[in-house]
Amino acid sequence: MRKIDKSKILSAVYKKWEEALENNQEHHPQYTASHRFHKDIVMNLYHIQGGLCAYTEMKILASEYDYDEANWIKGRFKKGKSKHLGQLEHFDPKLKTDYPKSWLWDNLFMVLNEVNHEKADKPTDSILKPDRPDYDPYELLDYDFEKHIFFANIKSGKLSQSEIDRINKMIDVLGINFVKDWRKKYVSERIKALEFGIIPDPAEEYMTAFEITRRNLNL
Amino acid sequence: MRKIDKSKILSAVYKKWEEALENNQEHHPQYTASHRFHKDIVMNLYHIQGGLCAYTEMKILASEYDYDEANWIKGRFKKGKSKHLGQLEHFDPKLKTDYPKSWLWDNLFMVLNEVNHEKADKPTDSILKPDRPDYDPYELLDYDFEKHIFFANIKSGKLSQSEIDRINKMIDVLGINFVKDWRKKYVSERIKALEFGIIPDPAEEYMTAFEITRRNLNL
Amino acid sequence: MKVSELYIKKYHQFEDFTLNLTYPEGHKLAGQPLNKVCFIGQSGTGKTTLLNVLKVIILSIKKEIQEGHKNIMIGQSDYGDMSIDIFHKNGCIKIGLYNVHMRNGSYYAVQCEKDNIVELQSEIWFKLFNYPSDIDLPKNLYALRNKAELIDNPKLKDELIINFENYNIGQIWETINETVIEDRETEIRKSLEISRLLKDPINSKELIDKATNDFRKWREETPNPIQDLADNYLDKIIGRFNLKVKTELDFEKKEDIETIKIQQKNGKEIPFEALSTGTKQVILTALPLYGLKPKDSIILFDEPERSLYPDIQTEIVDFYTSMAENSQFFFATHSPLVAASFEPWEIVELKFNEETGNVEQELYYDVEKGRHVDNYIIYPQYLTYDGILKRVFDMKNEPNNLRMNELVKLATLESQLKHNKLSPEAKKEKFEEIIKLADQLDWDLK
Amino acid sequence: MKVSELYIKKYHQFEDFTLNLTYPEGHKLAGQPLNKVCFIGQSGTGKTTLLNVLKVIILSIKKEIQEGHKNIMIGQSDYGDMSIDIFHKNGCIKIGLYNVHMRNGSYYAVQCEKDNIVELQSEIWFKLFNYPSDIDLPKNLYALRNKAELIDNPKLKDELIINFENYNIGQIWETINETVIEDRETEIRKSLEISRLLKDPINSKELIDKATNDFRKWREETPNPIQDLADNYLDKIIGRFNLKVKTELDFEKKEDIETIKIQQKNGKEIPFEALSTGTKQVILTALPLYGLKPKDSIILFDEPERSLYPDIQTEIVDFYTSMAENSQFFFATHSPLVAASFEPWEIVELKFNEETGNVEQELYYDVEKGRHVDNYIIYPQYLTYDGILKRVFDMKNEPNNLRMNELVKLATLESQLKHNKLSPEAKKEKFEEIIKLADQLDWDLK
Repeated sequence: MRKIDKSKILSAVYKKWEEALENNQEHHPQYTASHRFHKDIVMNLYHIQGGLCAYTEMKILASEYDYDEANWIKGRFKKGKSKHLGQLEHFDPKLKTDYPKSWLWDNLFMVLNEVNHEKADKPTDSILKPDRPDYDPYELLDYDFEKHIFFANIKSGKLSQSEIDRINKMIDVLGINFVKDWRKKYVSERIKALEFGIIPDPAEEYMTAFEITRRNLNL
Repeated sequence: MRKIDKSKILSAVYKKWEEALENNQEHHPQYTASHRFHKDIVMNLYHIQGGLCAYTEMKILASEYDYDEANWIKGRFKKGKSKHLGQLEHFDPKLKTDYPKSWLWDNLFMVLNEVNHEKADKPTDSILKPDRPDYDPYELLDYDFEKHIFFANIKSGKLSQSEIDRINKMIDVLGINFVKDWRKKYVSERIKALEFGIIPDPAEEYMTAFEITRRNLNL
Repeated sequence: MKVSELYIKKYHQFEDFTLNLTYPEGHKLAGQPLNKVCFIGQSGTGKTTLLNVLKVIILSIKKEIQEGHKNIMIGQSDYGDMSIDIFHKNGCIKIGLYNVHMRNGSYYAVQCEKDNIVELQSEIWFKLFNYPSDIDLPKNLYALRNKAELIDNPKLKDELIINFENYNIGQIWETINETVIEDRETEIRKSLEISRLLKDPINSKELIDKATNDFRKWREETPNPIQDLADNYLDKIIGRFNLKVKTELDFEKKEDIETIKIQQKNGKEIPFEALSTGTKQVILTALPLYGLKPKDSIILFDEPERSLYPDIQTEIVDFYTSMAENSQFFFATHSPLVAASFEPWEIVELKFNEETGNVEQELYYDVEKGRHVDNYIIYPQYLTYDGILKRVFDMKNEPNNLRMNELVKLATLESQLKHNKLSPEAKKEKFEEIIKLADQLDWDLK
Repeated sequence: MKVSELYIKKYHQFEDFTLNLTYPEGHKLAGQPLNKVCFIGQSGTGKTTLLNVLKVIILSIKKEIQEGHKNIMIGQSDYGDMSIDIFHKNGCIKIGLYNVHMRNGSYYAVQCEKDNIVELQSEIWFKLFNYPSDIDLPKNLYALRNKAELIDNPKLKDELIINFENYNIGQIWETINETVIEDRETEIRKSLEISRLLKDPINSKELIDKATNDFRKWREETPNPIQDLADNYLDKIIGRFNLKVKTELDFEKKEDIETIKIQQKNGKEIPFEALSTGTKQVILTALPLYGLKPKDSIILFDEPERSLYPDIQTEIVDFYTSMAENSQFFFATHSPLVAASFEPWEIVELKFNEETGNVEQELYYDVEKGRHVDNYIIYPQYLTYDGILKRVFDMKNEPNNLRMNELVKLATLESQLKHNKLSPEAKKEKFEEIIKLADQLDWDLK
């Protein structure tokens, strides 16, 4: 799970609306995919996330032209529907279901459909929240290149047992290992190439898994 | 497939009988498991093979006491039935079915039931015959520690393409990779132990796979 | 109540055969009867026979209790002595069928360890559901309504034995349908009442408002049975087939009220007879559990995987068991995907003992160390598909022999790339060949 | 003859649907019809529908040829226009069922591309076998002999359509049995002749020797049908169930001649009604193929995996196809083990197109590169069980979610062993914990 910087706002009209709600301490309207700002949020997140799922780093939006900056006019997204495999996800499910803050920018990410579905309303722990300012995947996560799964980073020796348990729990909740079979194929082929002295093209998805493995293997 | 030295004869009565047939150029009697020398041969082979299948090195006779030298009296095996998973196998099937030489010592091995069954009457090539004087598994075979299969040794650079093909063909015929799942478990655990600096007990089966892997990994 | 032990003295391939059906030591339910059991084993090892033995004993107990007979020949005597331990709220009791020799002759009779069974009735009573493997799925449900047999449709809710060897499973549909039709009729009646009020200009706004509010209140307070059926049961599973239960009441002709309808997710209605075998099976087998809401019951299920695509097979056990409160399920299956739903101690694997010709249970724990959760070796829930097929179903090697030859080919290519001296172009070519073959083999390059 | 293409204009979820049923470019049989085809896909995608469409067209063609009708309503017209390309020794021809509008009304009729079908009879004729998924297995074969229906037992050998929706599959047993009984009767007659000779001291040694030699010669030259049935067909597969066909003629009472008997490998006879569902199914479905020896036939088989243990599922396709010369088999299955018997181009995977709601074929080759063996991506025969379930049956992840949590636990333990500073004892203990968990997960330590 890469670190995500959500400061780049293209859907400015939505953001202004959201900030007004927050400043006035108003309840948000109920969450629905037909809300006028829904697509604006989705595409702004895709722009920020580079078309990848926020948790698994799987490519879920095929074309990068779909989230090109040129598609926003006066703070609103103007292009038609895009083909993608994602859903707008509320990191903390309580902020969605009780809907006082269903449209809070900080709580929203684009993730793979199945990951959102499996996560459902399980409670979350912000120890693994990709846009937290001090979130560092290389400090918190390790990648097992045999099982192709992420797990809490023990090798640094910096994490306590309770932090390790919290991280492993969140890896499960966020479904970070759900894509392991796809990730396995992608990462292995690139690592194998490196081992044979072939330089692969830059990774387009699963870059954290690839990078941790590269470091672990000193390649 | 380990090298096998068949010179140690405990079932001397059988061997004398076999040599007489050969010297007089007589046809052998038809092969049957109820023949009076059948058990003598089986147990002599188990003694020589250390209770392992000649081709796969799987342990197919549980107790080494069963083939102890003390069980032979005056050149005949005297103990009762043993529990084992093997069958008496004719390396060259033609020498069995046409039965001029069904009881030829040189052509007989003890192997895992299923391996004998799968091999059936497929033609053989003595390039992989475990008792051939110049047979050297480390020269002819390599072991892939990821797939846990034997394949022709390419790394030495000594084998021609046609030899490589003949060896791979015989690996299939002799069913050497049939036991890969059992072998995988056994060999991996021992290699893993070595990697962690733990010295495992001496291997009781699959020693060739273990030894090639140990050398390949410089452990 | 639940069964905590099954014993067969001698019947077919079973001889002095005891099944411990409790949770092992170290389990939070240690000593209590298993909530679900899965029989697996090669054809002919007797999975269906065990389901039948349970059925026969339970049917006999029912007969004994209902008719109060003692020492009377019940069922076939070729079953021989057999018994079950019944775990109920006040303890555990052994009840069985035994050959009894008395002065006036021999009997095959129900006997209870120490008490009179009839007296135990209140403590041990329960329903039995039996789903055989060859359930007859009606081709068309609508036609049923006209059949004479429906006139005698028993009140299934009151029956203690729901045995689909005898019942036509389509009858259940009718039973559930009754509540659905009743709800629809009420909704139509109420709608007509309101429109009658509206039609007449004499009625005051207050009257109309009150009627409208009453109607809304009724709908809020009265759960719509079809909505419950859809949301809580069927849609969860038939969603996989791109289907859902039609919950809206579209009234165009009177037939629209008469039955539960299935539609595609895009809204297109599918007539029942056009549904696939698998879909029909899931719907028809789930309905009796949904409609009759078993409690403290024993449910026998032979081959639940029939006609189902693998994804549904992995969910079907959870689906069925979620529908019965405090009940005990016995499944018999050939499906590794069904077996993956069970804890190690819930699986009863049957195997031929080649020496005796009898069938024995293959134990999944280290017998020397004892029946404790820590000593179990095989965990179907932790395994991959390969693991289940190889470790639980004893499959040797891969589904097809061709794979092995291709693996040797791949190892050879890799070794050539590693050890042969190749030009950069030849290297790249060989590497692409490796990638392609590895992909065909689904082999992850490491 | 074989079918090389199937076309459906509009029927249920199929619209403008074409199946290419030939071997692809680059295959040694390129362009020729597939010898076997396997339909797979989620419930409701129409596997059984495709088998039915093939059946309906072929039955209609048969009717047309036999009765010489032209433009006559045949079967249900709701099938709409559909056709098959028939590949026969003199070429390939399209025959279909079409809605035909003529001056005197509309018809649903069999039509042939250019020729009169009746004239093509000799070139395109063949038998059709249809095995539906819900074949009714008789509980007891012996009882059949007395049933009235047997009086009208058609000469199955002469029938062109063997459709087990209509035929009782038990009847076939009787047909094969006739040859077995005949052989047994001959052997008994000949034995009695010899013993009559031996009984009378007047007969010369030469005469007795000659009769003995004649007897031996007869047995050598006349294949014993029961031995052939056992060695070449049934024993291969029922051996898995610890069973074999009884080949010795033990005559104790006249019933011993009357039927084929099944016994355990240790010699114990098993009455037919005591055989398991899976065993009965294999025996009863194989017998028609064995007894009628199909040639140039089309054989439809829905859910051949029913009631079979995984090991038999991997062999069942080879088993059936080995029994029919130059025939074309169409299977529909939910079993990954059955699917592993097929080459990539022999599999027809059906999928819902969520936008149109129609069903389409999922192509296993790179469409841009073309239908050539080199461009196929999915090779079911090369895959592990995991590979087939994930790549062919689109299963996501493992059969049970619990596995993932345990894998994270294992990775954590390994990392602790590697990176934490542990005493040699703690190291050994951690290592044993790892070995135990890895074993439960069937994870090979690398």
